[in-house]
Amino acid sequence: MNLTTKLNKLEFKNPITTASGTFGYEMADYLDFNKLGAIVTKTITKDRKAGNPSPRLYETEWGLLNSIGLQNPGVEAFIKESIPIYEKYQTPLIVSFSASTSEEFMEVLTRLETVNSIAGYEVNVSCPNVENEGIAFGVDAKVVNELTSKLRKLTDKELIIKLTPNVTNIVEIAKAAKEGGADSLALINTLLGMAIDPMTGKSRINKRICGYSGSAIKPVALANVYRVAQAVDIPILAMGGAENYLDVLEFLYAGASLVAIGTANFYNPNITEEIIADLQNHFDKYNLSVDKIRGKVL
Amino acid sequence: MNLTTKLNKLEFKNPITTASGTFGYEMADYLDFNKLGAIVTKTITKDRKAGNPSPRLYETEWGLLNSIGLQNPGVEAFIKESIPIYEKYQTPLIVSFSASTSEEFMEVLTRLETVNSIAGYEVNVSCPNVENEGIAFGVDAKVVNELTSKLRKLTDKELIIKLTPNVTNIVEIAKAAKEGGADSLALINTLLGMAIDPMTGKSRINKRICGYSGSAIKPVALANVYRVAQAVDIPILAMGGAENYLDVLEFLYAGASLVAIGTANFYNPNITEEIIADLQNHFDKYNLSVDKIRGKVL
Amino acid sequence: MKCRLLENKKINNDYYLLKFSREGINSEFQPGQFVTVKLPEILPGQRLGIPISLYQADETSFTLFIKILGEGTRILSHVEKEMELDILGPLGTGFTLVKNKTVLLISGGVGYPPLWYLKEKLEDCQITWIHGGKSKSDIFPCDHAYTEDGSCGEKGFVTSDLKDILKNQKFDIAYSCGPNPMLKAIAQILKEYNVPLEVSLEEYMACGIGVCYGCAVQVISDDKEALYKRVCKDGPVFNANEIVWET
Amino acid sequence: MKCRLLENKKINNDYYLLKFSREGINSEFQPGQFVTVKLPEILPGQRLGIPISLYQADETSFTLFIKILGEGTRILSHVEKEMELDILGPLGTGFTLVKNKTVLLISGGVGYPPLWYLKEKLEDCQITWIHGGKSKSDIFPCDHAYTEDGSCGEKGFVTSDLKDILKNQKFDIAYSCGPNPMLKAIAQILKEYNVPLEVSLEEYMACGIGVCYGCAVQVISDDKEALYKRVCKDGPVFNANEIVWET
Ligand SMILES: Cc1cc2nc3c(=O)[nH]c(=O)nc-3n(C[C@H](O)[C@H](O)[C@H](O)COP(=O)(O)OP(=O)(O)OC[C@H]3O[C@@H](n4cnc5c(N)ncnc54)[C@H](O)[C@@H]3O)c2cc1C
Ligand SMILES: Cc1cc2nc3c(=O)[nH]c(=O)nc-3n(C[C@H](O)[C@H](O)[C@H](O)COP(=O)(O)OP(=O)(O)OC[C@H]3O[C@@H](n4cnc5c(N)ncnc54)[C@H](O)[C@@H]3O)c2cc1C
Ligand SMILES: Cc1cc2nc3c(=O)[nH]c(=O)nc-3n(C[C@H](O)[C@H](O)[C@H](O)COP(=O)(O)O)c2cc1C
Ligand SMILES: Cc1cc2nc3c(=O)[nH]c(=O)nc-3n(C[C@H](O)[C@H](O)[C@H](O)COP(=O)(O)O)c2cc1C
Ligand code: FES
Ligand code: FES
Repeated sequence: MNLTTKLNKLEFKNPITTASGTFGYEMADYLDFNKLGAIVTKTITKDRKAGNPSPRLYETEWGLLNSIGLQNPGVEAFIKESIPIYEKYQTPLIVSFSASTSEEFMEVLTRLETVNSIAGYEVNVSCPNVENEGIAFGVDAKVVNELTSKLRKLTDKELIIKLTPNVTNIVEIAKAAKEGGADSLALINTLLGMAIDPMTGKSRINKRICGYSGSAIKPVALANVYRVAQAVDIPILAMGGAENYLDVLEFLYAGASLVAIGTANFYNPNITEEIIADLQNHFDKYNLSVDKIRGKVL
Repeated sequence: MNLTTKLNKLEFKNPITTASGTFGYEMADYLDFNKLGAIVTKTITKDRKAGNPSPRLYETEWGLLNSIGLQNPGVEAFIKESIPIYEKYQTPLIVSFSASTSEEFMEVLTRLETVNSIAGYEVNVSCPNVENEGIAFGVDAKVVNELTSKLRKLTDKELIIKLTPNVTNIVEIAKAAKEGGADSLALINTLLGMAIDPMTGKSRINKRICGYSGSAIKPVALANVYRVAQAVDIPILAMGGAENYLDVLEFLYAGASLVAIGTANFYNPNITEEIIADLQNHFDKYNLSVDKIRGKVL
Repeated sequence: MKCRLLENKKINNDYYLLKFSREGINSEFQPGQFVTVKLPEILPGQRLGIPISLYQADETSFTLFIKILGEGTRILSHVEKEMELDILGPLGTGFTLVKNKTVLLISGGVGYPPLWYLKEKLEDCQITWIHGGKSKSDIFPCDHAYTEDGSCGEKGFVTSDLKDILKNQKFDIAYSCGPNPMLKAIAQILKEYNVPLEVSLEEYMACGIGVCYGCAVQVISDDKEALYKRVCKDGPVFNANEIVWET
Repeated sequence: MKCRLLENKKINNDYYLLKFSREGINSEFQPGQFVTVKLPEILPGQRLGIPISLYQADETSFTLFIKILGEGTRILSHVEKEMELDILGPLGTGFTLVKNKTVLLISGGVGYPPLWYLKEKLEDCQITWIHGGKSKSDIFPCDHAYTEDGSCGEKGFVTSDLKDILKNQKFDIAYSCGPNPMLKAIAQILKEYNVPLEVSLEEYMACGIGVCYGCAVQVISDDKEALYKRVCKDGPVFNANEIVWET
């Protein structure tokens, strides 16, 4: 059986990709990028971002806390250093980017549009909007709608809006993104989390409130994917705690077209390749296809 | 060292209580209720509620999904059958109640006010508000504020508003509850979750979208408790994945005055007693008190 | 309660007998009651106790009869002698015990153990036991055995010849335990023949002691609203007439 | 990469030597580099690989020197011969290797292992090694030993007599590994005496291969914005002058 799947404008040889920020070309020694359905790169911004002070990481009982602060070299350095490396692979390249003003979002996209090898974009709207008291873009339907339409005008490529789960009504935000012209949606970004050393009272993470990911958040991710899939008819790139082919099947049944592996890459940098192989066996054994099960939860 | 702690109007001999819906008098064979700091009972409503069809439970990798649907015998039966049992214990009794209209909330409270042995109330605002398109009371600051003030007028006892984490800005809701006259806040209720059998595509839970609890949600609970404690100066009854004395210390450092044990009761019905003993040893060893560490995260 | 494993006896690749010391457990063990067993280690999705019916009990011990279904029961089947496991019980409401009656027992697969213990406790009764399963390895001592693949006893289901059996013999009461669809079919047939039936049900459980209301089974109610009972506390044994069988 | 444990040697209650087969690992092992070791089982909060420096390596094996700090290292200390563990490495950027120099090594506690391997690889160097720890069990072969409780060697810290040593002898280069406060103190003193210093740092890690940017250490930057490097990829060895030490 074949594993092919689609977003709105892009086709993929299998439904497995990498979650932004948990993948980089440094993994080439451990993973054959050509095996992946797609590559999603770490979020970049217009100028280089320093990121947050350490500690930036803490492994909780069942997940991972992170506070990277979008450290990245900026769009120019990314185009100069990273793009040529990814161009060596046939796998569709989806570039994640973010900004603190809609102006800046547009500037970054305009610059990325000059790079032909980019297949699509994942817009990370989970970061503070300086034009709106630093409240994240992604929590306000109107803001998401306006930003999406502005970006839509600048590109014909697959435009994926990545949603944050830290909202009252993710369906409303999803609809706003679609009406703004999004081709597809990515969800979920990390939950807000925290951990404290009970012996010292010290926060495990320098910035205290941080992002929570990994297996522990899978049920939350599934609930969000299912609710959005039921209400909005554009393809979904799902992520949130997926770490084996059974998890991937859950997300497909919930309504996802593509599934990104994030935190699990840290447990095993070859995991996406292994999941693709397991998925192939499963599809062959039960003669399934992504279309046959997508959104078909009973 | 003593373990005493307080909410606004109530004093407790230790900071350990039970999370609503995870405790019942049936546990008396396994647990000495007089050892608890407080007892919080399962949410009751005006009339009996049937609850949801099975399956209502599923244990995920790192937490628990539930969809009980507030099954309860109604306030009258509760007062007749449960209250007399709890009256046998010295432990302060906090009764959780809910409703689908503010009218009904008031009716239930009015009825409960006739029972002297009740020390305080935990108002569960996580359920659908029929006057507001079935959107949960707890997600709308204005609704929470109005409901709280209405209830405030009906009682002088400790009035605890229990918040849901499934909102964009829990701090805003917490402030609304305080301004409405809440003595204290309880958080967090369950996250929205889902699980699917990857082999059959069948939802693990009849109602599909359900409540997610247990160890997996602890980092989310800590983040919410910390953010609310920083912004709102009324006491917090915290819950969410606490299952040992170290978890309890985390919540105290984050800003909680009292910590409820929920899902962990299902792993061991005696766990609250064990946690209290461990906490006593810890406080003695390092000569701590709740006041010394509450909200003192570094 | 920590219970020490006295013996782990393999019956076949799927079924094991686990005999525990009942030291410290004073309440008596009733047929139809169950215990919940916690695994010795913390495993993903395996932290709740596993509900298992009583297969046997005496003054010093109680015995469980488990089928390997998934990871949890697989690990239980590997537990070694002298190991101590966290066990809660006996839990729930068991079967009604009768004397001097003609009794029909019908079990499917892992529904066998509770009926075995019941059989031991039925005094001076004339008992007929029908047992069925997928295949040979699911069959244990009984009067009429059925397997879906015909590898042992008759090929078919426990209900295949039930009506004939009922025509030829009058029963005062029947007890059954097995998958819900089987119980539902049996309930319908026994109703026709006016044989009172007690069934032992299974539901997903969290607390096992009646506090969480997670193990709901719908029962007949007079008012229009549905009524659910707790399998762990009000059951697992119910009068078949009470149950609203899922369609 | 699955690596087979060839030997597990207990040094004392806190320290163990784990020798693994390097079969399948072709890249050479540089002093200062590390590996990440995954535990053989899934444990709460213990799913990430544990970063451990190289203590020794040859054509057929590599050896780790671990101190039991928490649950993860405790389990590693119990791993038995012939067992296969998931290991990633060698990872990171190691020490600069010099020849015919007078070299100063300063280690604290579990900072000892990387310097041991470095020492082996330094050709024709005249080496002075200062090592310190809390107490006797933290002390291993060296030229000057210090313990906080005085139970072995001098009572005090590795920095206690450092200035005197530097006054009496000229060093071409120094290497150090240990807790950050110690490294910071050493860096300040060696700067006074114009001795170039390479330090091996520790940070909490997730990927261990430079992807997640979780293991950040602040380094000196020309523009006003802070600059962070990755301990796992750009390090763990850095030129001490580069580091912005936390105050
Ligand atoms: C009252 C009662 C009595 C039982 N008596 C026996 C017995 O005597 N012998 C025996 O072998 N089995 C018995 N079972 C079934 C046994 O509990 C399940 O086979 C076991 O939980 C499977 O766990 P697992 O980890 O091996 O499989 P899993 O793969 O975890 O689950 C397989 C199936 O077991 C059921 N199950 C899983 N967890 C639970 C839970 N917490 N509560 C209830 N059901 C669950 C679910 O339907 C699930 O689909 C009984 C169950 C109940 C409710
Ligand atoms: C580059 C590097 C080289 C190291 N070399 C050695 C060595 O040769 N021998 C040795 O005994 N130890 C070494 N360590 C330290 C070792 O990694 C920790 O002691 C170990 O992770 C503790 O894990 P634990 O589960 O036993 O303790 P835990 O209780 O889990 O953690 C104790 C402390 O270890 C640190 N730690 C925990 N998890 C991680 C992680 N994922 N990444 C980094 N630090 C973590 C944290 O500071 C934590 O407070 C090295 C660490 C690094 C970063
Ligand atoms: C260390 C780390 C860094 C991340 N960086 C980004 C990022 O730069 N941009 C982004 O959109 N999401 C980022 N994420 C979120 C992931 O892409 C993903 O949405 C989330 O982790 C849930 O998936 P998972 O549970 O499989 O990790 C990051 C996650 C982690 C753990
Ligand atoms: C089975 C179950 C039933 C619950 N019932 C209620 C309830 O009736 N009212 C309520 O306010 N919260 C209810 N909760 C939520 C808990 O009180 C608690 O807020 C939540 O589970 C988080 O705590 P925990 O992770 O320690 O379980 C229930 C939780 C579970 C698991
Ligand atoms: S399992 Fe909790 S009430 Fe039955
Ligand atoms: S641990 Fe991921 S970049 Fe260093």
